[in-house]
Amino acid sequence: MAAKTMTMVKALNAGLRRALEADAKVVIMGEDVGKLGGVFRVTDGLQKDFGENRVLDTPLAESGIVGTAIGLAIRGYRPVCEIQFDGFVYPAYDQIVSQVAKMHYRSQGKLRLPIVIRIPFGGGIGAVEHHSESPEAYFAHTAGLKVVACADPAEAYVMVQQAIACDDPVIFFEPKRRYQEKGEVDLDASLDGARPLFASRVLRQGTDATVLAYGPMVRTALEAAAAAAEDGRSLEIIDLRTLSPLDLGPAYESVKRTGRCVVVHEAPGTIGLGAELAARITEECFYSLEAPVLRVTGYDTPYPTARVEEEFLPDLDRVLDGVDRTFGW
Amino acid sequence: MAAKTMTMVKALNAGLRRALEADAKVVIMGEDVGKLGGVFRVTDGLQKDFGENRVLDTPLAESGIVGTAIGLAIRGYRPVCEIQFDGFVYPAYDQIVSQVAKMHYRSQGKLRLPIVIRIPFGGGIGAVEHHSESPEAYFAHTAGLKVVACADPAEAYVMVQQAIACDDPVIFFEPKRRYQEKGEVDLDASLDGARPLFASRVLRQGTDATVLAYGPMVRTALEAAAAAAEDGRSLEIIDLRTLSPLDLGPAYESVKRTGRCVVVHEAPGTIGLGAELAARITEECFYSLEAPVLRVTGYDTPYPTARVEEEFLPDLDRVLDGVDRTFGW
Amino acid sequence: MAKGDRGARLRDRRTAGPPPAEPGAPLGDDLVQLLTPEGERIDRVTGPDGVEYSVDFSDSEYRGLYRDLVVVRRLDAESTALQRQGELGIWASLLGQEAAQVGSGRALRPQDMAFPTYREHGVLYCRGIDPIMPLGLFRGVDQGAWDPVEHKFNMYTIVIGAQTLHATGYAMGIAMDGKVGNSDDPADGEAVIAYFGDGATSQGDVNEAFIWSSVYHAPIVFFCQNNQYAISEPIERQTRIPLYRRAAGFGFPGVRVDGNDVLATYAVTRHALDNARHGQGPTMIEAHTYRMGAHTTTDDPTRYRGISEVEAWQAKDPIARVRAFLAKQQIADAGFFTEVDEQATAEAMSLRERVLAMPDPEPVTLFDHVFVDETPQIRQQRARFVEYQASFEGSGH
Amino acid sequence: MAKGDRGARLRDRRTAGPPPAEPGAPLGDDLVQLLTPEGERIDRVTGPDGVEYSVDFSDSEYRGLYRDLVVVRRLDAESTALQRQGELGIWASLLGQEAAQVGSGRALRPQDMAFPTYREHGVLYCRGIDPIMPLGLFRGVDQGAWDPVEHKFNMYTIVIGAQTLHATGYAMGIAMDGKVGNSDDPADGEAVIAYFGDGATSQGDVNEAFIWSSVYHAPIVFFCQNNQYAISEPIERQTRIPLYRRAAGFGFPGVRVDGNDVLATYAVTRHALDNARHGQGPTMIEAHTYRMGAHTTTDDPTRYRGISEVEAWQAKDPIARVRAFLAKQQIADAGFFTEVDEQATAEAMSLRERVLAMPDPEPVTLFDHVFVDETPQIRQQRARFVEYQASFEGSGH
Ligand SMILES: Cc1ncc(C[n+]2csc(CCOP(=O)(O)OP(=O)(O)O)c2C)c(N)n1
Ligand SMILES: Cc1ncc(C[n+]2csc(CCOP(=O)(O)OP(=O)(O)O)c2C)c(N)n1
Ligand SMILES: [Mg+2]
Ligand SMILES: [Mg+2]
Repeated sequence: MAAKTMTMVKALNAGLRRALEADAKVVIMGEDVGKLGGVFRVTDGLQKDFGENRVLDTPLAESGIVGTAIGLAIRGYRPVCEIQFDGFVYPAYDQIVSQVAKMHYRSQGKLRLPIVIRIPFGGGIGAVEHHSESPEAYFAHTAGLKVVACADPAEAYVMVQQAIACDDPVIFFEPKRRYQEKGEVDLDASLDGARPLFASRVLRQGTDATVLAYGPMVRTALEAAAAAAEDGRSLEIIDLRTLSPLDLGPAYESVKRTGRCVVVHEAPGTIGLGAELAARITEECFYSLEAPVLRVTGYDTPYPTARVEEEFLPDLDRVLDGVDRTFGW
Repeated sequence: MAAKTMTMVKALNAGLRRALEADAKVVIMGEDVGKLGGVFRVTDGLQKDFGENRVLDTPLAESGIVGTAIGLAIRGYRPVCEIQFDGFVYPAYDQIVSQVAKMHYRSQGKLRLPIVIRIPFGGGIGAVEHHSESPEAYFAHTAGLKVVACADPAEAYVMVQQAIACDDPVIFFEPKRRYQEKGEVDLDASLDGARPLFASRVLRQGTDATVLAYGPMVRTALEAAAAAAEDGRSLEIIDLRTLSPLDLGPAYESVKRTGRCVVVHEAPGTIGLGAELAARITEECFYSLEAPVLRVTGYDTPYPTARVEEEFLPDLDRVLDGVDRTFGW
Repeated sequence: MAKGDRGARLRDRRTAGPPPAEPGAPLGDDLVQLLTPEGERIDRVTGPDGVEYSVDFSDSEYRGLYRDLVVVRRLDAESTALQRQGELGIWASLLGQEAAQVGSGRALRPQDMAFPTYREHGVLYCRGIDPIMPLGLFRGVDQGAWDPVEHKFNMYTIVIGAQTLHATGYAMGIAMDGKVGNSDDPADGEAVIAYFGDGATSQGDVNEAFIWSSVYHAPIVFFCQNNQYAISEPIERQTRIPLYRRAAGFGFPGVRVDGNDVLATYAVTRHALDNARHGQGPTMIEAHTYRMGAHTTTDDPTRYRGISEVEAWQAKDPIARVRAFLAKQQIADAGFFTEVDEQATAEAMSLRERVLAMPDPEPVTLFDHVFVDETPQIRQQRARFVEYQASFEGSGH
Repeated sequence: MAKGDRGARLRDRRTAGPPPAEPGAPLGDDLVQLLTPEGERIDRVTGPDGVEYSVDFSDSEYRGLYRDLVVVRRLDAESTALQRQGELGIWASLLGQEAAQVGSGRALRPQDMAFPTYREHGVLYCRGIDPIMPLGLFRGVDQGAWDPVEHKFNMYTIVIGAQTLHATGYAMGIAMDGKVGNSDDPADGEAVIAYFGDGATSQGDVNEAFIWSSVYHAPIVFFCQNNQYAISEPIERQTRIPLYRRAAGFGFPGVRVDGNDVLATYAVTRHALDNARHGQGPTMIEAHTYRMGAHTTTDDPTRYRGISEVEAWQAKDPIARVRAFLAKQQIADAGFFTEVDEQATAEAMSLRERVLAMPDPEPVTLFDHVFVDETPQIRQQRARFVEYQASFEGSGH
């Protein structure tokens, strides 16, 4: 077994490489993904090894990237599009919500669009505007799309391969602030034995309150749990992994035990994922809840300038504050 | 007083006319809004009376419409953009969420973008695909935008003028299935005395359960209340009017009395407005709720073909079923 | 800067609106035509692209084109009638655009792939597809529901311009598959045709499709039916110069053809498609034509255009000129024309019958095919829906 | 179809990729140049648009342009240094593009409005704006925060191409205000300049801006700095032919100017702007230049381009040629050059000092200016934030 310690960027790169090897129909396309290997180097070396017909440096236009990916998919390809930063996916929004999400449905199943759209998302990297957005709710609200977010290198490695193997379109969110964090990755891991792509996972068991997170906030939630443990409070941490469809079985089970739930994400709170999670958990666990499900999220402002972003983003303290508030209800 | 019975289309037309008269900086722009008067005739006769410099038939591209509206706003104009149908707003999505929503913030208040984007929305008119969407959550989740929906002619007449007078960008949703329904409109009504744009209203008082709705579902909710009354059940109906910011004071007050709440909209349920309403009401009224806030919404499928749309859309029966379920909890 | 006619120029400038444009200029030297409105054959003509165009049809092929034209017009008229009678929710008529569609549709080779808008019923017919296929969409019983790959004809696309990028991606795939430029054999090599309207040329997507196609040298023909209107807006709202000239700025040829001339349209399209399949890259064709009817059955064109304009185009009718040509050249006789009309009527009646018989979908099918791999969420919503529906049973609801 | 060199053509076709293109072709007849890299003045030159270009500067004006060039390069270098030292989060250097920016920036008249990308520090300087203005954005203490109308210089726009539509709308507003085409007086009439890169030309928005401007005959100049790269992608990934030719397809003139020649850039831009203000509609200018440095400070250009290419462009340096010209013509002496360097250093040092002194924003300000008319929701979130922050006070947190 080839378990190696590597960054999420390297793990994604290895996952993409394996997908390119596994299926000749897989093509990677996007801005700067070829010679440069992507601005984050996720596709580093892939064009060199697989050629310009498999890894395409495209003209600079996101609607064009996704629109031509649709055509390639109709032709039988499995395009993996890279959107350079979260804030630049919007020019492709029409192609994604009106075409990618709907063509299988409109064709009554005759057309399949196995397209993956990779989006580095979230803040915390000190970037300028449009480089730290969390647009996942825009996609998870859209019927016909599947939406996932990975949280660590091992997960990234497997999930990106699963997303490419999936016959439905997948919006694949990568927590860019975690790109350089390292973890153990089993490069020989078979996809067969792996946890399904559209399943959540309990990352840490606990008894006092349940914390739901995904993407970049998973680590934050784990840190909060460690800190809480020192204070004698036991938090159960669930990594959602799949944002659409949601897989809330483990969350329901957990909240029914703990009676308290806090949901964490970077995106603004209003009509974010957290709203849906709160609504569903309340429906399912109504008689178990000791307090309403509370949300610890970004504020309802545009993403602020870098020097104050740490105040905008949920951190360990704000997660603990949220937990405290459920206890003080 | 010039109270007249008229359709919502005519009321909107009268409201736009008054806005054009009141402020020479108001310009109307969109596809077919000039000579044709819009595909729904909302702008009928306005180009004839105000000229081609005030009512612009634009090239066929929504990003262009909104993008140039931004430039006109920087120049001091107050553009009112018409998007022909809900499903065609997505090509303009980037300009709306990355530019319209953020420029005031980015400029620290130095720039104002008093832009109104009118969108006929929702289903129930037997149209082909892309003509029956309910994209309001995409906008209400976006910080920096204000979002409203009108429900009847009198409201439409006043609200469209208020939106144009508002110094912030407003996404103005018009329930197209209600366009031809008639109501009393006071054409002399002064804006000063009017209910503020960003306020909800209690449309019918009741004691057993609270129903929240907006746009096309307001009438449906009222019909449900009438039917429920026959069965001896008293529903309080609240028309949200403003989707962002939300004005939930009246809803909280109501739910604290009734203990039960049902939220109704056409858009798919997952991460729709209803999720946010459920989450907030649960937070605010936790100890008053006899049952979780329930949602009666479109399903998590693409908008279906016309011949089955009535099954997709919430109707009187489904609202009552939702109410029943809160009683059966 | 010339200082000559200053007074006149100053007057012009003061109007904020644009000075007179010429995008709709009807018959210039730049228009490829092989059959005049009067039915005169022009043997060969050199296009603005320097290519010499001609056709070499047998009599029976000429008759076949006439047959196509008449049938697609008749089927279209039937669909309009069906809409009027409430059997279709809406209909987008091709009236006036028959030659543009038949000419280009017949120019396709079997292996070619077409990406239509919502108006290409004539192209669909020429692909040998049952004309009932798209009617489910207009009736509201489905949203297309056919297999684009099987029919080599994509589903109709309503979002203006979106399909041009799909077409481009598909054409890139042809090149990636090595199915372009391998020989001069027309049976070897595939090409794509993307249909769009004059209004569509203003969409960013269409221009991005031009860029992608040019950069990747994709085997694609951009076929723009300039029917002079985007709903109510005349072509001047989209462009100041003839549309076909747009192409040169993107690095590939543009040709303007008389879109009411089925022969010229065929010649130009076939040439462009074969060029594409042989590795010469994209071409844009502007088929200069006219939407004789309303935009769709919900539209009222009297609000925005005069009868005299429509009449002027009536004189350029795409079918009358072929009929005149066939008669004058004695390629067809009265018996033939009658037979064609009868065939057209028969096809129309068959269409009508089958449309009337189209069943409404079962409501529960609205949950089908959201995904290839259905989610538990959809399964649950379907189950609840079934249960809810069942709760009304027997209640007379 | 020519059947001549079939073998060669077949070989070409088989590669799915595009055959050799010429978009980056450096010095063709179509390039307007008034000052050679060696510092030779060309008196007048006729552009591909048929216009004769020349400049008529006094010695002191020539010296002024040199001063601008040197200062903006020096300020840019200082900003790069500040980024390296951690004082800026990122920096987008204009190195190599000084002439394109100073030439066009000085061509603007006071009443004109500019819409920059994120790289137009040189234009900003020429507008008389304090160069510190955009540094808040790069430092991360604000997101622009200036008044575009007051400075006649829009905020920097990072979303590629979006600003070209804003510029077009503003230009439409000028026309609607009757501020175009009223006389030949250059002080009368306003014009807009929209900056964008070679990569940006692929965005739908930019092409829509071309369409809108053409249709509305808007007083706008599209100024494309073709610096040969969009991050790592060479110009061949965006176009097959020279970019300036894109304009003709939209119905307005396109000109390619040597963007490393401040004189030619000035002449071409001024002509286009005056044309625009006098009611002649839009022009596209392609300033042919080179990004000598990295895309931004986070980029590593050695991954995608060779040193020899960079060296070839080094020989076309925009400043060296002006200096050579000034010296040869004895318009300036050693003392002048020294003085300019000193001024540049002084301005750079002042910039540095003031950047270091830029305070971080108060966290609570993140709630400010979401709306003109603040919502109760924002007020409540701010209040809770303040309360939450206060809860840490004294806790040493
Ligand atoms: C993105 C988008 N915006 C608006 C519409 C509404 N709409 C439908 S057809 C049409 C006009 C299309 O004109 P053109 O491209 O010339 O095609 P034609 O209908 O004339 O064949 C418009 C504006 C749409 N379908 N899609
Ligand atoms: C819509 C969008 N997509 C992607 C990016 C990321 N990005 C920033 S600069 C850039 C390259 C721009 O190239 P060009 O237009 O040539 O301008 P230059 O940087 O060379 O001045 C890219 C892809 C972006 N800012 N906006
Ligand atoms: Mg048209
Ligand atoms: Mg560039």
